[in-house]
Amino acid sequence: MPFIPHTEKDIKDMLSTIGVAKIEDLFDEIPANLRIKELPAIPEGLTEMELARLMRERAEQDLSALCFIGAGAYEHHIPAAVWEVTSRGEFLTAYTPYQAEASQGTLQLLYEYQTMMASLMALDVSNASLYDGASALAEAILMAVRANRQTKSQRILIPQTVHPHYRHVVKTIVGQQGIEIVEVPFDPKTGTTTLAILQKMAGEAAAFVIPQPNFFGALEDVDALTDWAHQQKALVIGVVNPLAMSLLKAPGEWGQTGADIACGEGQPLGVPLASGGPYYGFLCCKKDIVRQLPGRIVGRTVDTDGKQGFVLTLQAREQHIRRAKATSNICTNQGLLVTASTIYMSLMGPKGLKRIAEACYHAAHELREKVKTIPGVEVAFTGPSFHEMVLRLPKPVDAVLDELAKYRIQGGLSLQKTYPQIENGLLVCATETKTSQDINEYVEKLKLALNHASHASHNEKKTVTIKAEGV
Amino acid sequence: MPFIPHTEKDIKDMLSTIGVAKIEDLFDEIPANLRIKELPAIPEGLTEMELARLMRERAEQDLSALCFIGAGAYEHHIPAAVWEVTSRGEFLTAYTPYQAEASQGTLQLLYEYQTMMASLMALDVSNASLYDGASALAEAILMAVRANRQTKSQRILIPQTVHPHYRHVVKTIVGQQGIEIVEVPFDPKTGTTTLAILQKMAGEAAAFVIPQPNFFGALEDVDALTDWAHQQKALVIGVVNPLAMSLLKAPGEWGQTGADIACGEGQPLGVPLASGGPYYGFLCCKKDIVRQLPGRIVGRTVDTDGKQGFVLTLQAREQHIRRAKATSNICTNQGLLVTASTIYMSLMGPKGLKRIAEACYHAAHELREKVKTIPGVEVAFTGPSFHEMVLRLPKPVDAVLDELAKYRIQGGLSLQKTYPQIENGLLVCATETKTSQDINEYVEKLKLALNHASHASHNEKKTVTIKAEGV
Amino acid sequence: MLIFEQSQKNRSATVQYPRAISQKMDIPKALLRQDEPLLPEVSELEVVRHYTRLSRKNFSIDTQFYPLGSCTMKYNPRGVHRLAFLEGFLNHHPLSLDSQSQGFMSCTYELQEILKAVTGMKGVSLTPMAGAQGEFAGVAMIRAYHQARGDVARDEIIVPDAAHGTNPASAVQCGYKVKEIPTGADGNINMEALRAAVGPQTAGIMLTNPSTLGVFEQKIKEMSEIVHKAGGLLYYDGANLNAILGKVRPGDMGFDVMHINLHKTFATPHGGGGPGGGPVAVGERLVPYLPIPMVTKQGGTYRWLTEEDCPDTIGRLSAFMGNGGIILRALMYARLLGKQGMHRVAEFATLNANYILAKLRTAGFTPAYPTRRASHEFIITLKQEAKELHITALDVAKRLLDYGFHAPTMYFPLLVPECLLIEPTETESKQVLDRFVDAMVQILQEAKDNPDLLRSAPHTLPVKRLDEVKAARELDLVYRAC
Amino acid sequence: MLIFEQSQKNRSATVQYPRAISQKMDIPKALLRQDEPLLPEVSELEVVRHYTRLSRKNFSIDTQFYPLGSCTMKYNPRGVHRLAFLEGFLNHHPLSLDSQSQGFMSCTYELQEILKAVTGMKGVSLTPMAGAQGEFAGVAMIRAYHQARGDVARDEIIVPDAAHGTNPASAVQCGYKVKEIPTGADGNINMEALRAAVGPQTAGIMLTNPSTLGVFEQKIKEMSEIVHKAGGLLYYDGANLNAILGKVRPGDMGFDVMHINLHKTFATPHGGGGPGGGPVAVGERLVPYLPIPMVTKQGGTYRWLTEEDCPDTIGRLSAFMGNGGIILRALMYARLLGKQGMHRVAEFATLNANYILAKLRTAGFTPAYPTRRASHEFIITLKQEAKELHITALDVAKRLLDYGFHAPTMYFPLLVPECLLIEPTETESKQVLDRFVDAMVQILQEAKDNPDLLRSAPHTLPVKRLDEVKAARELDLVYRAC
Ligand SMILES: Cc1ncc(COP(=O)(O)O)c(C=O)c1O
Ligand SMILES: Cc1ncc(COP(=O)(O)O)c(C=O)c1O
Repeated sequence: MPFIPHTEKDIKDMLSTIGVAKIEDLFDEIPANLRIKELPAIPEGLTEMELARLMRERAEQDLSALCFIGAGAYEHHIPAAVWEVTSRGEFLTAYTPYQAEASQGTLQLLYEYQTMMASLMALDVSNASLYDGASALAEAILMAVRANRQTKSQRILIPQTVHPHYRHVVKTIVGQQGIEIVEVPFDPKTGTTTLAILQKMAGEAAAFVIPQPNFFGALEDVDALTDWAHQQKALVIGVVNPLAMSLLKAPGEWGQTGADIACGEGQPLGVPLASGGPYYGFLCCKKDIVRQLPGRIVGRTVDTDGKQGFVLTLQAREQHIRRAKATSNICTNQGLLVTASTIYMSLMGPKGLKRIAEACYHAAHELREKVKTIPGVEVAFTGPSFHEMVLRLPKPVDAVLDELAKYRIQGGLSLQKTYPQIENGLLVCATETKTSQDINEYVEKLKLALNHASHASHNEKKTVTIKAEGV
Repeated sequence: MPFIPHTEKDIKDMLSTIGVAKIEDLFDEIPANLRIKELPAIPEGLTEMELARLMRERAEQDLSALCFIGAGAYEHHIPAAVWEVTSRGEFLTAYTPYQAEASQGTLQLLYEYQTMMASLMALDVSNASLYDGASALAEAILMAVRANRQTKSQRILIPQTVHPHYRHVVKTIVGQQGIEIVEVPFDPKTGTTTLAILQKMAGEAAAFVIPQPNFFGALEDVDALTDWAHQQKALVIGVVNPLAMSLLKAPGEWGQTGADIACGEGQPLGVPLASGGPYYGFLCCKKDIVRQLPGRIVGRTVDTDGKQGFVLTLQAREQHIRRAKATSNICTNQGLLVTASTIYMSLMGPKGLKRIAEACYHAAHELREKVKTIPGVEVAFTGPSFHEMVLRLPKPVDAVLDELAKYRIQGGLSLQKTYPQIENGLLVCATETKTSQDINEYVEKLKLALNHASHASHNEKKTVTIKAEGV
Repeated sequence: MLIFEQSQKNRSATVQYPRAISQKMDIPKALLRQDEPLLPEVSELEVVRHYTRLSRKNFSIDTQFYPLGSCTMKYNPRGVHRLAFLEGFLNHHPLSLDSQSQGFMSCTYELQEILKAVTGMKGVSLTPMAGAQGEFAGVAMIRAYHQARGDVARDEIIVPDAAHGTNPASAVQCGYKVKEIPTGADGNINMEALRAAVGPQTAGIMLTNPSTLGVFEQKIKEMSEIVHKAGGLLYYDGANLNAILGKVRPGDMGFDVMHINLHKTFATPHGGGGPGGGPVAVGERLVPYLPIPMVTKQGGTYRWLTEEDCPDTIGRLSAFMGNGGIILRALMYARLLGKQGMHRVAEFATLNANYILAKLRTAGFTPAYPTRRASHEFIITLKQEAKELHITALDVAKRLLDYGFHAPTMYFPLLVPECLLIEPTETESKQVLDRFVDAMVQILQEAKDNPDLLRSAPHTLPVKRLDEVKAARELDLVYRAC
Repeated sequence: MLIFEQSQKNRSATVQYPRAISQKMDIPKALLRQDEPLLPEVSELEVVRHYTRLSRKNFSIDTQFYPLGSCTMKYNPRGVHRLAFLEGFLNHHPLSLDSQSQGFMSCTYELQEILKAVTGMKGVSLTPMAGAQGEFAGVAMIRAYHQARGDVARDEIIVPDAAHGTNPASAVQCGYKVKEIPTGADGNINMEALRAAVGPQTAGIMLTNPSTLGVFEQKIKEMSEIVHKAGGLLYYDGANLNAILGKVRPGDMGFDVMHINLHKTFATPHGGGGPGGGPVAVGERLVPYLPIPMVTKQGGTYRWLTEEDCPDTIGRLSAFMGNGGIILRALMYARLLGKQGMHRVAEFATLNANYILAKLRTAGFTPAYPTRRASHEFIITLKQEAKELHITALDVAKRLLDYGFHAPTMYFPLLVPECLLIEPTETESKQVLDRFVDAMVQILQEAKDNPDLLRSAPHTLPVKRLDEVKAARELDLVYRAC
């Protein structure tokens, strides 16, 4: 019996202590007509050896040689120490630290994390994590609506330079509460949000979202945007790449008074790509709105001897205390990823983190300069960028990506569906993991792919309509 | 500076405390003409990211799809829990448990290991490990020579069915002390040591070595051999596969009074193939000769409160106390591998271990039956065997192995050099990791390889003579 | 000592840095950061040592029995964790082409199918990242369903008073009002109250069964009829699925939608707070509303279903597809159990809970629902001890830590005074349970002989009892270098 | 509690078993085992929990400062450990064809080359599995050398009294007699004694430099001339190589043969006692005798050198090629350090040692060799404290454990009474060293104020001081179920 330690003798003894004849009797309160006897659709159990073999085969299918996709999930070097320590049973198999005295490891780590993340954002406080960057943005918006004392407006401005999936998630979550979401178009030259465009959006708003770098890898004029938003009485929410904040001006420093809230995806800080998760969302804010901050927060206190210790605090915001009136429904968060990130940030320190950001910048810019030499390939936007950029290809992007896949290269993310206005747009990223050799390889294979790719946009997937066929 | 934490300020402060101006001054007792300034032959330092990439490339070169080599190192399923726990920093980065109070984890584990291994061998005591199976056999022989009170003979009998590398190591080590090593030929029909052959070897001897299973995978008639050896006043040393001892009669039970010493390679018990090491040698013996046992031994005792605790004991046998008169020069042993083995044996228990041995047996016998159907392929020996066997091929073995390598199959070990008397002999192994499908794949590919392999024995390596060219 | 207190200006673990590049960057100065963030400057050894030592201050499944009710702290197989670290999974980008993701997608698809089988539901989406997000998704689907039918007046979700806090919070996050209904003395929901509560305003009800009180709601079929008749849908909070895995299926009980906590029933590690996984499973009616993405299989290849395939979906809940690594782990665990192992989970979880209950009862503890069978967990109330001995459930919980056991869940559900919710799970042995009971018995004796021992507990942990009031009053949430 | 005491008949972790096969086996009954070995029958959770908890009773580099003299307890990079677990290395059979082993062999070859460079030697074999086996190999090569020249009367190896126990033991294992020579008060070998000791019977001498006394033997060139002139060879015990890595090379000092402790200088983990790695490096004369196998490179491919290539080899020392995984780890560490990092090891190890020495000296501790510079380690003697305060080096060592520091090496070298041999290594920070010195100072004060505190130490560990005498007298080496 996998993972069940009971011997026949144990079972007999236990049943007799309970006073029943067989295990089945313990289910006697369940109406018999509801009981099932078997689960025929479930496969036979495997041994760990068999499972390992199966999973190795599957994992191997997904190996590629070089990945140039970014778009919200970034390949970085993760020091082995990060996951070696994070995987220790005491971190891995503990629950949320409700029993503070028996959880000082996790709690102190979270306090350290809060310090690091708040400082990285140049804000006062941080929570202990949300699910991911996209849902963190949704929570940040809900928070802003609750926290904004200057306006009763339920209007939220989100630039289209925010990750399309983030905007989608915001709609799913925030949309349930009747909040109006207004999308702000971008300047087709710079790929950023400009004051000129914003002028047309003026008026009170509960919050304004500023991505930095934005989805296209371009850098927004955060100072101007922040000040403009504050003039509209909006709270400013920065949705940022935390790694980039070692190099770029942090939300708390934007404009005259700084962004009010910062959120984003913690993945770049020590979390592997892992097919998409688990990652974690971070959320920081100014001190005066901390009571609207959702999620766990750790505070430092003392024990009965006056010795320093850590506890979950401000629990009155949370669902297990405040129930229907809580700041959010979140309970389980992404603690283990925060553990990894905290260790990662400790290893890198301020200088290491900045060095990585710089290396990312240079790798991406090397790529940019080199792809530009391919006839027909253009860089879509002018202006400063971080480690990602949009290319315009002379052939249908999906076809080119399929060609690149033949060389085991993941060539970037097609923007055909999300930004049809950018013709044959391809979002490409290079981080510190990419050497000049890798970049040359990319450029060379891209040339070949462009030669081979057909002009017709192929690869049209047959869609299923769920209503008709079921999942 | 990799792994060196000193800041400029630290260095300055430390030098001033010491009272020197620069670090170089600390080497002022070293004659200047001996000092070197640089090491030009050493490559530039790498970052961990660069190293990881390099090592991934190298490791990939050595991947094969299916391995049918045994010959003293066996592929087994190792539960992930084994190395997850073994790799905990507290096991991994501790030293030999000289400070017992600060090493109870390692010490208790070793005590548990000694219990398990002694019991597996049906002997009274075990040490805490030696380097590997081959050197353990050498130590066992030295121990037997010291321990044998019945004869002053310095003669040792070793069957040629003992692993050729083990015999080689014995020669290297034991040979230094003027001990006479006599090799016992094997019966060409059964591939085992028979009484008929031994008759010609009669006479006093210090020790007689019995492999079980032997190098060919064949099972020796351990009872008869043990009793014969005891008649020659020899101590009996079993050199056995510890995993097989869950199924086969253990050394302590051999013959009338049991073998006196058992040793062997611990690798099958939870240690990965790992290109050849680190593995560990185990060594067990009867109680009355424990003071001749080399290596660390842990004993149970009490602390000043009478509470149970564990310490290194019988240290008077060891080099750090007894120096030139020690039972051996061994100091550092293979503790971490023993840690893994202890966890492995705990997970498997007596029934799991036996189940594995049985599965190995059946896999090998399935292979045996199936290869026999290939025209020209013969099983070299009759008689019972465990999970390994010698095949005779109709083509030169080395050529066949090269062909199999094209299918990423490691087809077995060629015996052409070690046992030229077995024409085109190939030693093949199958463990519980091999499914029927794997075995069919092997048979099918072996057929193809036999078709393609040339008749001429190719693959003659150019040897270098060290004297001439240097290493 | 905090990591920051070990920091020394310009200390570094350079072997982890990329090489420095001296080229200039074309980023305007106004966009650049001027100061350094407060990250520690420490060596790799210092980091490893600091966090290794910190980890040792935690209780965890790997080191202690952890009978935390409602949390299902069962063994988290190491093999599963290790295999999730295979490079093909670990270095795989979530936006890779489908053709480059077949390995991961096959796992996703299989887990969808397995969850359909164990829940008796018709459709599954794995994207919710924890139970609460599953609840959100479920209630959002209920809402989408009513809206699609033009049934827009329904603005209430009914929630029993015993429900977990996430239930009402999730309902509110979907724009609903919450109506609480009371539990009877037998632990079942008061049917009269339910009948009174339902009406044209009822969008649905959120339940768990067995409930958070550790007892099986026997009239579940009747309840489902009441709610359905009123036009509402039934949501099943799957946090307690471990109690019935392979024995009863929420779909068969009449539930329309539910979540599953992979980090409970499917043994994925809790990680000191997360990550989790909260897949939603739905009956026929709600299939079109499932959150995206999901995986479908067409002629041997797997493909992501997105908004184009699912025009009525409530949408995305995460940037990618939820907690992919947790999905992998849950699938692996399910494959290890297989059809034979699945129902044993519920059997032995229930056996263990009833065994402790029987022994504690004999030892003089008071079950909150003495007439009821325990499910995979049960509640004892220390109301009497509180009154007579002036000790609280908190005191007992803290004292248990001294005995090397994690405390059960305290003060939840809120309706039972001085309660401890005890959930042993199926992976603990009788011998461990016996030792736990022994400790409880000894603590009860201490409560009589020397109650201060309890009140001032714990005594053997890295810190003594911590001042939570001070923490909330004098907020100290980040370290500031002085 | 022992794992056996948790065992329950027929309990098992079946998910780890292969499937049962009901077919019969053709093994005669007489060859089969009848009883079951005494292995525990426990669940996977019990195993993980038991050994996780046991591990927490250890001190280790990852959790404590571990200034164990002569053992070089430096940081063991986690990256190196993890990369050694790459499947291509881990599942690779040692007897694979050369063509299927190029990855591993390239690492082996590179380490051979790097070790030649740092030792100043001409040939390297990586096969010895620890320092002691390296010593054996080295002395065996010395013997082979003399024998090849027909110089067979040489039957003595000279060893200083300060030498590590493995030195004389190894010499004896090679069939030699051992002649001890004394150390002078300044820590150097007495040159007169050396001159008197050498002669036609001298096969060689075994030395470390810096010696185990922590000081550099300044007249090493003179010594090498004396020994060489007498026809003997010089063996260098590389256990202290950390002190001179990249600063001085044994080959340049006149040594003919040496071993390197990879588990010290090259940061491979000690594993609670092992594994180690003890490569041997030799000068020109001894190259033909190197133990096999070694790797050579011919036109871009690597090949194992065996007895066919090396007819004069002393032979094999292990079944395969020694501790392969340790070779890998050492190579990776060396590659991380690179040419720039290599000599910093010695510099900062030496800086750290001299810093502690200076501070301890100021605090009133007595250096064993007060006139000498410390190398990477140094000795203090508590002779005076023993006499005046009736406390021993052992007491101080045990008391240090209470302060969270591993104790230095005690009572070695044997010639210094009540000594502690302190080796901080280069990977520890000044701040850690300061805390260590503070602890020593406080203990010295305790020795004066309350010596019983030391004598009964440790007080804060899982056990108090253990009775070693009882352990050796009433041997209890295996558990017996009763
Ligand atoms: C009964 C119940 N419902 C819902 C939840 C919420 O699940 P999660 O923490 O995964 O969001 C929990 C978690 O503790 C629970 O116990
Ligand atoms: C000076 C010295 N020589 C030799 C050795 C023996 O090395 P090993 O333990 O690797 O066999 C040691 C190990 O402690 C040592 O310190």
